Amino acid sequence: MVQATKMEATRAALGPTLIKLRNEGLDIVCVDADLGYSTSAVKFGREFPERFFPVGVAEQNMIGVAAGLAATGKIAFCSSFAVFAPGHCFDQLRMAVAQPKTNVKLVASHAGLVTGEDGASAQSLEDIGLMLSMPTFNVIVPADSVEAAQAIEAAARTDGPFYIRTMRAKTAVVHDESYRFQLGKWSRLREGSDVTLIAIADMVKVALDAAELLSSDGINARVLNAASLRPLDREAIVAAADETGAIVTAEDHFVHGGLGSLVAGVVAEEHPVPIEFVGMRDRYGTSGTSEQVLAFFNLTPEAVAESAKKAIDRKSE
Amino acid sequence: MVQATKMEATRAALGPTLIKLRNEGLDIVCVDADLGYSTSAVKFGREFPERFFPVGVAEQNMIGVAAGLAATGKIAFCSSFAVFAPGHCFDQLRMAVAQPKTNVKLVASHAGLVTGEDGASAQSLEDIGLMLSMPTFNVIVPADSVEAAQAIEAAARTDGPFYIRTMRAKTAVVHDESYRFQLGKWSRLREGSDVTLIAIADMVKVALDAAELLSSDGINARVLNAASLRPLDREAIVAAADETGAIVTAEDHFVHGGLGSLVAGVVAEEHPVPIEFVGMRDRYGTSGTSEQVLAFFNLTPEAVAESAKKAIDRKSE
Amino acid sequence: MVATQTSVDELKSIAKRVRRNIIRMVVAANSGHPGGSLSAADILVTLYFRVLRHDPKNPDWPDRDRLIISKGHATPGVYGVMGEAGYFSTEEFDNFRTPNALLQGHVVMGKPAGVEMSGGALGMGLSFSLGQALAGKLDGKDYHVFCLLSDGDCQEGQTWEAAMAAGHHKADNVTAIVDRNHIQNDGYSDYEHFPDGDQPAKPGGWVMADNHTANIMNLEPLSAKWEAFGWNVIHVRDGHDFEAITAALEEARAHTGQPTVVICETTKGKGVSFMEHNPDFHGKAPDKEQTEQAYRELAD
Amino acid sequence: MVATQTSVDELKSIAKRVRRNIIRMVVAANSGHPGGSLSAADILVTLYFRVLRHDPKNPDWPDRDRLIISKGHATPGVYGVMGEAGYFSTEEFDNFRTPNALLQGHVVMGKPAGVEMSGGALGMGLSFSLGQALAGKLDGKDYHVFCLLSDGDCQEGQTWEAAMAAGHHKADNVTAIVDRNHIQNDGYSDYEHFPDGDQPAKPGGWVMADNHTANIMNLEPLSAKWEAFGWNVIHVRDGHDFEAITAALEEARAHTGQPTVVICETTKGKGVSFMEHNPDFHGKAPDKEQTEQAYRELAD
Ligand SMILES: Cc1ncc(C[n+]2csc(CCOP(=O)(O)OP(=O)(O)O)c2C)c(N)n1
Ligand SMILES: Cc1ncc(C[n+]2csc(CCOP(=O)(O)OP(=O)(O)O)c2C)c(N)n1
Ligand SMILES: [Mg+2]
Ligand SMILES: [Mg+2]
Repeated sequence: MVQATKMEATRAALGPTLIKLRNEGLDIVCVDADLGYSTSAVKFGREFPERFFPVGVAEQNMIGVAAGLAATGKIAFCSSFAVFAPGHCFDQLRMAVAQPKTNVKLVASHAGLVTGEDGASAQSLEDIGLMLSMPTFNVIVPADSVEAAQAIEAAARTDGPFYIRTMRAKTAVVHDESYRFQLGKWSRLREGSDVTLIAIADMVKVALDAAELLSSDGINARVLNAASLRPLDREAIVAAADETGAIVTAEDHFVHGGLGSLVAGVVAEEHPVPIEFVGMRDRYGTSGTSEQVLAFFNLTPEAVAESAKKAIDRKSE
Repeated sequence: MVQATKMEATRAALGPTLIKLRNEGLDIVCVDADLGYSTSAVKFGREFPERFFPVGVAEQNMIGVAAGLAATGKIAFCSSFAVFAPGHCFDQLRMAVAQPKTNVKLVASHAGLVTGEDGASAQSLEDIGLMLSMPTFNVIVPADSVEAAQAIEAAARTDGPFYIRTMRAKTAVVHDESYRFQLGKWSRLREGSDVTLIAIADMVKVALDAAELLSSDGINARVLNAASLRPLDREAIVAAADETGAIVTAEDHFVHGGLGSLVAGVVAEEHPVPIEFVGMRDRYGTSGTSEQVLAFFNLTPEAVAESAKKAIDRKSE
Repeated sequence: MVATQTSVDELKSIAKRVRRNIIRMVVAANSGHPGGSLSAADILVTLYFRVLRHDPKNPDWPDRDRLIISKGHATPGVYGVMGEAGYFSTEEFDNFRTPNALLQGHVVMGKPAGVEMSGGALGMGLSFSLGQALAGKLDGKDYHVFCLLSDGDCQEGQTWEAAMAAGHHKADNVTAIVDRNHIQNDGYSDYEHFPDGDQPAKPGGWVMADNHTANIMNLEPLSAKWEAFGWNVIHVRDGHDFEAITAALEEARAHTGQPTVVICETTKGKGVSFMEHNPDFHGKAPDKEQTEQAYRELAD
Repeated sequence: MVATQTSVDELKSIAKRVRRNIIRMVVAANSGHPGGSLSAADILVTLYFRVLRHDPKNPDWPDRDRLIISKGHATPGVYGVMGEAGYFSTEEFDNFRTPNALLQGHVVMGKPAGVEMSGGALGMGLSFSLGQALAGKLDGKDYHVFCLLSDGDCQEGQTWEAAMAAGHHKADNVTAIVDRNHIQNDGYSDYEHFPDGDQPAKPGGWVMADNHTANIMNLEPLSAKWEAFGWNVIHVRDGHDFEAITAALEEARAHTGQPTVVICETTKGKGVSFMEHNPDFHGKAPDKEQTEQAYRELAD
């Protein structure tokens, strides 16, 4: 297994980053629907009370209020759990943010199965699909806390709607401090020519571990961190198809509508090659610790490695 | 162009079909959020007032009330425009219907660009993606009024969550009365071996017209009506890839998350071939008559035929 | 630019023009929403020609009052008055609801300039208005935010989320205006249009012989609802009386410590006899003969 | 099976066991929501051991009363009492929140049998309850539907959509019960826990030094809100007083012509001193030492 120096929750990047950016003079405001304690947004509220607006447990209103604030020229952040925003306020995001392109940044935490013990209702496996269905939204899924802070800063400094998906559980820090997040550019965390593993969020570390497993079988796997889902790094996908001829996608999310669909779409249009999809499909989650749940649903290095071998075998098709 | 004998709006099938089924003894109830006049659901309400529950303009409540009714053993129908249900009540569909698999049937009309004059806000281009993100939902997109009535009946007679997407505009009747809708089975409306055109809803007629255009260029296009998106007809997709080697998907919906993503996913897993996607991508709709808007966004027989030629050219890749 | 003190006679003649604009647009497009446009016309005319601090030549003026149209389908009314106020060339009326036209079917933020929010989905306007109001307080600006709501808007839960939050934040720079015409898409909101004898035993609404629904969702006691959510309530018994509307809106602007709602009792389809109180014209254009009659009734 | 006339002494001892069950579950899972489970425990005990017409051996009995848990995170409380009532083996407590366990983190319909609705997202219970109530009327059944709501539930717009519709449909076979503990995820709902001097000038909530938010979203006047939405309101000043809860729920069941809401003033974390009024224990398990103390305080 790749040794991670640090474990940190990506959700913890929100409050401190907003404080830093406000201190640098950005006109940031923050709307909160009773989850700011969990998303770390309240830290911003403590520093800048006049810029922090609690609205109670009311996600629809949260988005509308944020859009109204943004329409006056402010950079309006809001946060919730990924299962409630977009899920509980989809139409508000569509009408008040996506269509008019208001400057709203939704940072949703507690995404994916790794949310853990609360179980199926709390495990968002569809938020990426919902957000990608709004074509004007930038959609970013940071792999670790380093990237999360940079993505939040990029969102604040770039005009227009942003969705940033963070995690509750501590996850491995896979980038060092020299890493620079770029919109529309995927980082290549490992070179390889036999197959490409494309992963997001907590599955990036899983993919890196899978690549280690594969290398002991003499297989060289390229590993891409697909943090920027919109704008998409089409070139990285085409290069993966051209240069490695087989692809595995890995996501803590439903395959349909998520990373898997994105990659499949580009590959079908540009260079058809076999793809194996690791992710959730026909069912919802279950309770358990992050580790238990990922193992339960086979989102493991072993499963990714197995899929890679299958994809490689299928090259001759 | 293929001559259509009749033009009929698929939305008009709802009320009469529910009346018929209730008269046959099915324990149907209907919840309405102030669009039953437009979806034709009020016809059922006129016949069976005690089984019709208006809740005002409140889609979230509509879904919750329907789920509660269903939990007592009833077959609970509700209807709205596709842009409001699922859009305005996604979390309610997920929690009160999809996760517990309550016997709720959502029939959403006014889907797609063909909704027309009301413009971008009213043109649902994401509802299929939202509904497919709930794995326990059956998702049906009837191509014409004949199929719509049969799909509604199948939904009523099959336990579990159903989404049926209908249209405001009158669309060509492409099936004759002998047609029998089957869950998970796509109808093959035209034989062909050079390329397969897979289409839904109003785009089925467009695909048939495209096939006519292609045939005058000596190209034989197979045409599939992909009405049953879940359960999916994987076999039909694999056969298309195997036997025709090139595919075009056509939908009045965003490609990502919709029919395009579904087909691309199966093809990538089973038999990679070139696919061209006709549908909406990076922007929302605009006002206009159905015809104007489809032409404006290039959802036309000519565009589908063009894409088919491109896909065929790419077979050699 | 501060709103002018337009006389009632002038307002009346502007409102007539606006109503003709409404007919012109829905006829040109052969679609659109005349009923709720006509019911709101006099409110809109009062706002644009008496109450709003605005400048049609400088629609992005940061100190302008905001008007948020929550009932975003009422575009013929909104464009009809904005055109009269000089926001765009009235020739645009004839391109209403065509591809990429300036005047889209439902309101679109900034298109034409001066439209503050995109709409078409009910229930969203008050949240957006609250955001603008909170920004105004934060920025130390004295603009006021008005939000036009319909019956249906008041049935959406989001409106009550926003109402609760506006009360909680003591957003006294927001005024909600309810165009209370008691008719919506499926038919009649409540018993307003029915003699007592017509009320059947079944509570909660029923479908009539003409397929319209009666008693869809009663909002009464509407004043008590807003009060319980922390709002100052002003009830305007005739939502077509310019002086009454003006007085209520000025009082609303002046009220401090809590937001104000102005509930205007209106007539759906107001000014065109066959559209008045008629759910059929919620979202339908008149035919040729009806159009001629409408223009006759709306002549100066 | 009709609910038994359990004595107050018995109820007290059951409630103690339920509270110990709550601690047992959150400790076993090292996660979960003790605060809102403890605040609702006495309401739940009263329901299951006095008020509800139910049969733990026949959980699908069509004529049973329904209890819908809208605050679906309060599973330790719900399972804690259902286990005592005999719906499942209490050994299941130790598998709380593990993969595929019978006792999932948030309520899941039918798992264990007797749980009526899936939850975890606030604001959804009352709509579902209304659906069950309308079905009961249609089927000529006399069961009653109870719905347990939290502070947060009352902030979600959907609850007000459902409240409006229940009033409109005169669904007198629904009773909403509000577990009004004035504490939610981020901190304190309102000024309830603050001496006057602590109220700063800024309205609408602020974050305190410990990162908890004060005055998140005041629901008062809560009774007036429900009344304005067409409900009969009963206020229970001590939501831990079994006789008061019983009386209110029986009155609610008997009330005709409109639905009833029973607003129970409760203490979040009730029964475990360091959890009482403490937002930290909304969604966190106690550590080892705290656990021992909790068990000491909850001993018979
Ligand atoms: C969220 C949402 N649901 C449904 C609709 C469809 N719809 C358009 S107008 C309307 C009702 C119109 O009645 P009302 O709200 O009273 O407006 P007015 O009478 O002022 O025109 C409905 C239900 C919508 N626009 N938004
Ligand atoms: C729709 C929705 N938004 C956010 C949450 C996250 N959440 C879980 S519990 C809670 C607040 C809990 O406070 P309250 O509702 O008062 O419950 P109680 O005090 O009775 O435990 C929140 C915001 C949720 N469960 N559902
Ligand atoms: Mg109305
Ligand atoms: Mg509480």
